[in-house]
Amino acid sequence: MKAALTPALSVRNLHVATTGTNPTEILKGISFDVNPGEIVCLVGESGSGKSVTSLVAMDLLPKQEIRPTGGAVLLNGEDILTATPARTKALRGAEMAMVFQEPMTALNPVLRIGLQMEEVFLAHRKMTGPDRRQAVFEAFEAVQLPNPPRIYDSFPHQLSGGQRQRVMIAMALALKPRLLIADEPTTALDVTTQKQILTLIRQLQEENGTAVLFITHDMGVVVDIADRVCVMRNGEVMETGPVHELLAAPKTDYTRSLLAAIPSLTPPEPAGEERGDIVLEVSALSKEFRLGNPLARLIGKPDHVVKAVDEVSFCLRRGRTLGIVGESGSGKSTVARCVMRLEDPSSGAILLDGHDISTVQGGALMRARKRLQMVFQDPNRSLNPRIPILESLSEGPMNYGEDRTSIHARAAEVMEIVGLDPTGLLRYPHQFSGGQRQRIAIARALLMEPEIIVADEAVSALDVSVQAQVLDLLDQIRRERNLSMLFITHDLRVAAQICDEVMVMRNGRVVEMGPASEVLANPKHPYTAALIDAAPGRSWDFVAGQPVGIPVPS
Amino acid sequence: MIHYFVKRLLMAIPVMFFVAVFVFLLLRLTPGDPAIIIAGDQATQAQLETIRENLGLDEPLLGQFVTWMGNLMRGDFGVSLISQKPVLTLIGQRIGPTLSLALAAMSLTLFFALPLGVMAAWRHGKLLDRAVMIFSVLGFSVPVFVTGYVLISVFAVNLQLLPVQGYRPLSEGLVPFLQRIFLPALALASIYIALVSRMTRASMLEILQEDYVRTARAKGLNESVVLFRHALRNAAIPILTIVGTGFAMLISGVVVTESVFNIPGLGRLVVDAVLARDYPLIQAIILLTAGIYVLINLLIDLSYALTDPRVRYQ
Amino acid sequence: MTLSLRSCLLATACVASMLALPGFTRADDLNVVLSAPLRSLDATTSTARITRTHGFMVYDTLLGLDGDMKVQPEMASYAVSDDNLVYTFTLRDGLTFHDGTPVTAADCIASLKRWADHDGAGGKMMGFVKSMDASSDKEFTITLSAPFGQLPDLLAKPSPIPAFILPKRLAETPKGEQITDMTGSGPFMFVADEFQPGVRAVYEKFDGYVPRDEPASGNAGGKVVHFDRVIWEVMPDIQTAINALRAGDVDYLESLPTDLVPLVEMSDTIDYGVIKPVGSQVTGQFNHLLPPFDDVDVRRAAMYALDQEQILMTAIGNPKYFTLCASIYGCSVPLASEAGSEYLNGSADERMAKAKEILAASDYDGTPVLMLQPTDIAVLQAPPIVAAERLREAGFNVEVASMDWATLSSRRTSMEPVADGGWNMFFTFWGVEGIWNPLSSVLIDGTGDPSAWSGWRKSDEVEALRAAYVAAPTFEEQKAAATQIQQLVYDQAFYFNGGEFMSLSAWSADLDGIVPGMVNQFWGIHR
Amino acid sequence: MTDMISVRAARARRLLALPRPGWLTVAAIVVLALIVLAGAFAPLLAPFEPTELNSMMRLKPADATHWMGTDSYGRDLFSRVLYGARISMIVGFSTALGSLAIGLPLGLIAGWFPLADGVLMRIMDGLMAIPGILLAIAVVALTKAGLVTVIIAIMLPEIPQVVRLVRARVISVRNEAYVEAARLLGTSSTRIIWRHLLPATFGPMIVQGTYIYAAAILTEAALSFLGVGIGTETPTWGNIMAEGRLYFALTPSLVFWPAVVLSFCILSINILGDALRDSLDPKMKARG
Repeated sequence: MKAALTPALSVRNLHVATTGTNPTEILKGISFDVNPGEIVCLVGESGSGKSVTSLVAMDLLPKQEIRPTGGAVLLNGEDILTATPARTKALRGAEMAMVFQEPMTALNPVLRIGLQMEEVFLAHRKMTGPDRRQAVFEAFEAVQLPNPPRIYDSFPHQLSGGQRQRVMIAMALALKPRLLIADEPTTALDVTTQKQILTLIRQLQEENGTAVLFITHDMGVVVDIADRVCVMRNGEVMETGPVHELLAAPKTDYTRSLLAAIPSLTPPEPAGEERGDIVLEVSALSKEFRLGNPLARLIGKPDHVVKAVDEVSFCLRRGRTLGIVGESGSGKSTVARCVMRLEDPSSGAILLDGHDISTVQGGALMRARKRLQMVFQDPNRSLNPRIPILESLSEGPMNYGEDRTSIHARAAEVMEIVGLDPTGLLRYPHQFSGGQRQRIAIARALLMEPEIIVADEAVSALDVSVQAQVLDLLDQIRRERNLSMLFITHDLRVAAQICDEVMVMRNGRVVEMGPASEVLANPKHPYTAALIDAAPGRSWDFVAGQPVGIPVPS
Repeated sequence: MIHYFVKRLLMAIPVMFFVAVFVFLLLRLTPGDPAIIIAGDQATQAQLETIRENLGLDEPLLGQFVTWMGNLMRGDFGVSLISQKPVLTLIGQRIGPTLSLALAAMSLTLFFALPLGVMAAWRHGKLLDRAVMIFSVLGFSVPVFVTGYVLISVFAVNLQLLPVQGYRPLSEGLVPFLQRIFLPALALASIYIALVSRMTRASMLEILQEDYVRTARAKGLNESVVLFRHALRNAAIPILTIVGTGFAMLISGVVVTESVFNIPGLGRLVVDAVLARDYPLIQAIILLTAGIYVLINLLIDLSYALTDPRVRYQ
Repeated sequence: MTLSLRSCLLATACVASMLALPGFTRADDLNVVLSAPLRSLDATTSTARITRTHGFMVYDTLLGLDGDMKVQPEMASYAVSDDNLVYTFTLRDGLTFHDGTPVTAADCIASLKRWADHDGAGGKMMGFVKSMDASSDKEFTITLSAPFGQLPDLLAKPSPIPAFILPKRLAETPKGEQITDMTGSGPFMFVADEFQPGVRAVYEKFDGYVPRDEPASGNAGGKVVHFDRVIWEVMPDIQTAINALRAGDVDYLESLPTDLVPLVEMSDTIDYGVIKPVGSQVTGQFNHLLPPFDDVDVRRAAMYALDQEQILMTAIGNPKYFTLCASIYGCSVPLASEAGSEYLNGSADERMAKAKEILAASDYDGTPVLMLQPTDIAVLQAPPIVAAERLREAGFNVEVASMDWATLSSRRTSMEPVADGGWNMFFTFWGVEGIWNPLSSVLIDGTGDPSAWSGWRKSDEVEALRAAYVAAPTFEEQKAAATQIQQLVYDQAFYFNGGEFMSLSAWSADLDGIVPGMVNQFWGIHR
Repeated sequence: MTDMISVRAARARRLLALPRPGWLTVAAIVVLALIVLAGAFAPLLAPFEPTELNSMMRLKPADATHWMGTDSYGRDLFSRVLYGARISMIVGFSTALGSLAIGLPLGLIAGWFPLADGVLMRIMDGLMAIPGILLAIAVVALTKAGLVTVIIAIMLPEIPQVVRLVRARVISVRNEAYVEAARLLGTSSTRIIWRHLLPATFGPMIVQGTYIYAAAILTEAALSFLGVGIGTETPTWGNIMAEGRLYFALTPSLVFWPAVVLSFCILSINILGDALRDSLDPKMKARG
């Protein structure tokens, strides 16, 4: 036992509850340690209490709303919960530091990077101006930021997301704290950037011997970075253990189900080569955006033309699923929105059963829309919060003249199809969970009896276990009703599971297209290969419960 | 910048044209007769006819409008019907006190409202927050003239600390100027403090939820640095906006305040002009205040660039 | 447009901030707060009291009325021929205009012509004038076609438009056009540069003015000026004005509401009193053209219902400062009489009973009476309200329409039906100096002429008596005519005479020598 | 995705705990209710007719008969203040309702139809550029002083504010996924406006309505002060104060009482508006 070693962070039976007359417990007595030189991953789905844990450790809880009610949080043996605000303020930034999820919003947009960086030194060290500047440059170099003086003079919006996250890491590690808390630091980044940042954190942690508490929902990231794992659920620690032990032999059902829900990167064998008719053909579709907001005109800048979609062509056959994958800004969502005519394409044709719908209006558009339905990314926003879901569901059929009784009957039917209780029809969206709402959104699309469903990141906002269920539902519906599906996602694992064909996009152009099994297994294009390579947790086979490459024992 | 400025000025033209047409029609289609004011109320019909003819008030409306617009284009705002002085001269005499009063009120407002709003947001939900908010809503709830009377009777009549009325231009010395501008500015600011501190609080509350505020705190910064360096600058845009749109409110306060404190400013000029049906004068003042409003809002839009670098470079 | 607007804005802002108004109060300045803003300067066209006051500052008149309302020589002395047809005026020595040119007979003739163009009584006088001729620079004659005994009174009268003398070049300004050049020969010079319409007017002592030797009395006598400058200000809030007077910011308050007398009574440093020897008559005007007041019985019923004391008590408050009397010419003037007092005597209740009785007997069918009420003239706010209450009690159907004075003044000229912007009744007040004889009072104009003053009364008898008054050679005969007119005015219910109230002024106790007059006068007064 | 959501949700729960509004809100509601009741039942509560003159009883101090004293016409101040509540409530309510009723459709049109937006908003900019009080003074002074005129005059400058608010709300909701979803379901523009946009504007409109309500009462008082308000025969708080200001130094109660009642009224409306805003603020609403 390493009994002599004081943990950098030791959480002991921590209880946290909301304030107010009717307090609810958010953390129900959790305990774990983070030792120096160790990366501990705190894994859990939304509502598990993992972020609250990190805020307690930093003494950053909004105390009017949430406050610790028991236990201890020891930083190098010193209890943060009982320390004075002045003391925790002195510790923050110096002894414990934090990197947040959103690099876009975690830096102050109106202050120069240099100043924000210098503040760390100003707050905790007595240094002269030039020394401080020098220290900032060194910190930037340590996180491999190019041209530190330029970064120093920049404002946050002038840096890329990855650069900003590097600045955040530089800021956190500037004073060589004993503990670094990283709260989903790569969730908002594209996979390729994510991989770089993970590597950087690992590297710096090894150099400085820092203890890292790494919070994530992504098992893939856990595989890539953790020494030990701590699985949380509903404010409780389910189990703790070294990463490979825990992944290979999870002790609790919850962990097991969590692991089972992770889609495999390897697509299943293609289910037959049944080539149905082409229901949707898109040819040479382009969409240009003119970025000319008044603020840009403020500095006399001419309108900036962005080609979001550039000459994209593809076919969708009956009963098949075409996946469009790509990183943010690749134009994949714009393709979907153009197909749905939520955006008007700049050029190109969209043939629905041979009829071009790229410019139709009025009745023709209305007829086309009935055959095409969409499932949006965020189920919280795609349902009108002010009306009962029955109203949302029947809106479409009513528009096409169906009478109420028949709609109600069908709505109840469809509710059952998507796995919801028809009695819930009179409830409001906020009375459902995120996964349920996505099912309702799917039900709404189904009621229109479309031929094609366009799913735009339809599972990205969902927790991994829910995600798996919704994917199954979509796939099942597609098969049963012989629907075609256009499935837009950034997640290669999801694409691998649901798509028959995959189209990889980058900067508005198609880089590679083909059957999923081929594209994902043997990428021809280097970009596709890089994407696959960057997918987190590639080294672990979640299905087999062992590292990739070890032959499956028969 | 220049390009944007010019573009915005061009956009203001239809706005100002609408104002011009609106005001012109409002004045001409409503009853009232400047000739009576000139002739006095003991004048007979015959005396009035003579004067009306002389003022050109018997011409058709469209003709009057075209003449007026034509003159406006040449920068000629016309001559007051009543005093026969050029309208611009009259406004020139009166705009100084009004601007001084408005600026003084605005300075007092910012001096009180920003710290109050920041403190209230910082202590959100606590006693201090409640106190600041009640205090500011109270300022909003008492009519300006009542505030004015109370201030006069306390500070000027009873304590005799300050003059009871009047205005002295800054050119006659800072002390007399400040002595006389302070109470009216305070009375006027009382509404405005309420408005700006509420907006500051609301904007700060929102900003304090931002991730970068948490980042700043995570760096171990002092709360004052967090509030004023990190939060307030980001909260500035809504505050600036309310300062701009509040201009209209400032004018309405000015009209009443000027009466109570006997300040010879635009507010009284316009009330007098309306009561006297001095058409060219009313038209000019309303056009002018509308112009100032448009201009202030333009300046505020431009000032966004100073508070937010994204605006400057994007 | 926007650009020019902006440049104007900037320019005016700069000018305003640089413009150093020499506003410091000096010991030899007299700071006066007037009750109405001075905006219109042309005292030869305007009947506004404030403009008239301004006129007496910058202009002088040929003749003046002394404190006893006797005609006295002012700029000139006059002689009448035996046949009462030729008046000879001789200008006194030392009269010069502010621009340095001497006052000549030609200036006077031109001025009288302009005056007669604009003043009602003056116009009437011109009907008798055959010619006006200058016999020398100092002397001119007015030749009449028939005797017109009122001539000296008219030239001396202070209301509604006094016969001011101005330079010929200005006096020849076309009729109706306003004069903006304030050159006169009065004891004060107007400082045009410092004039802020509605706010401030500044007068400098005219060093070239040679006062008469007699002591000042009324608007006659020696106008000796003791201040270098007289500064008029307007304070929109009377409270502020009294505060300013108490604080010593100003020296003289033209008008002090009687209700506020207790405020200045407490102070040792402030005196107050009645400066204007005659008061003002509150008048309720009926519109004789429209029902219900086109019926004399209905008008008479209304007259019985209305009550002088209630109206004045509410509007003025203190009985010390108002007088109840029947005289339509003012309570204390030579022509005052008790004719028609039967309409006013008796208790309010008795008269109310009478009013109800007459109204019931009349053809009144419940037609609503539209009463106009001004909201911005303090004294006139109350009478319509009080009157409306009384009329309702008597059985009238009354609607009160509130409006600002400008609107009211405009509306009262409308002869249209009520629905088209007409009216039935409104209240105003008249300085007694404007109505003290049948010739000048437009309230008793019985011509029914559309150009007559609002109300459009029609009575040939009254008109005949007015002509008789003008032609009457002796005061006794004049008074007899005036008394008969008064009785007829009541019998026909021309208008309601609401009684007379006095105006109070307040001033710093260190001031002395204030000359009572029909307008506030700033000669004689000294510290 | 992160459990910051649970933090936010906790905050939302706390703020949405409507069953326990602060004591301040309760006090505000009580004060407002009292004023509304006083206005509504003024004829029953008032010891005197508000217009009953008595030239012998002018400017009397408070006593057992006249609880707040009498004004310069000898009218009972207490009765007038009671009746004043009635007029002020009518002015506030009609102005708020009127400006919302006019501003709402215009805002919906501007927000939904880009073509109409340009013209409409320029007009609104123009209307907004004219300082409200100048517009109100002009409208009242130039037409006919009366309740309806005053309400219109006060309402006019409020309309652009409502239009802007509704338009901003429509534009933000217009791009919500649920509105796009409705378009995909073949819902027509009018129906989208009616079903999805209109209800989304109600919250902010109610809040704005309370502020207009308060502002209208204040503006009415200011107009009366300047002598261009509702006819003086009608007792409004503004009229009472405007008439009483002459006697402020001698009989301050003429200004004091209406001012106190008015201030309490405005204070309560504002507090209520703030409470409504906090509970209707979409940011405060639970999303998860």
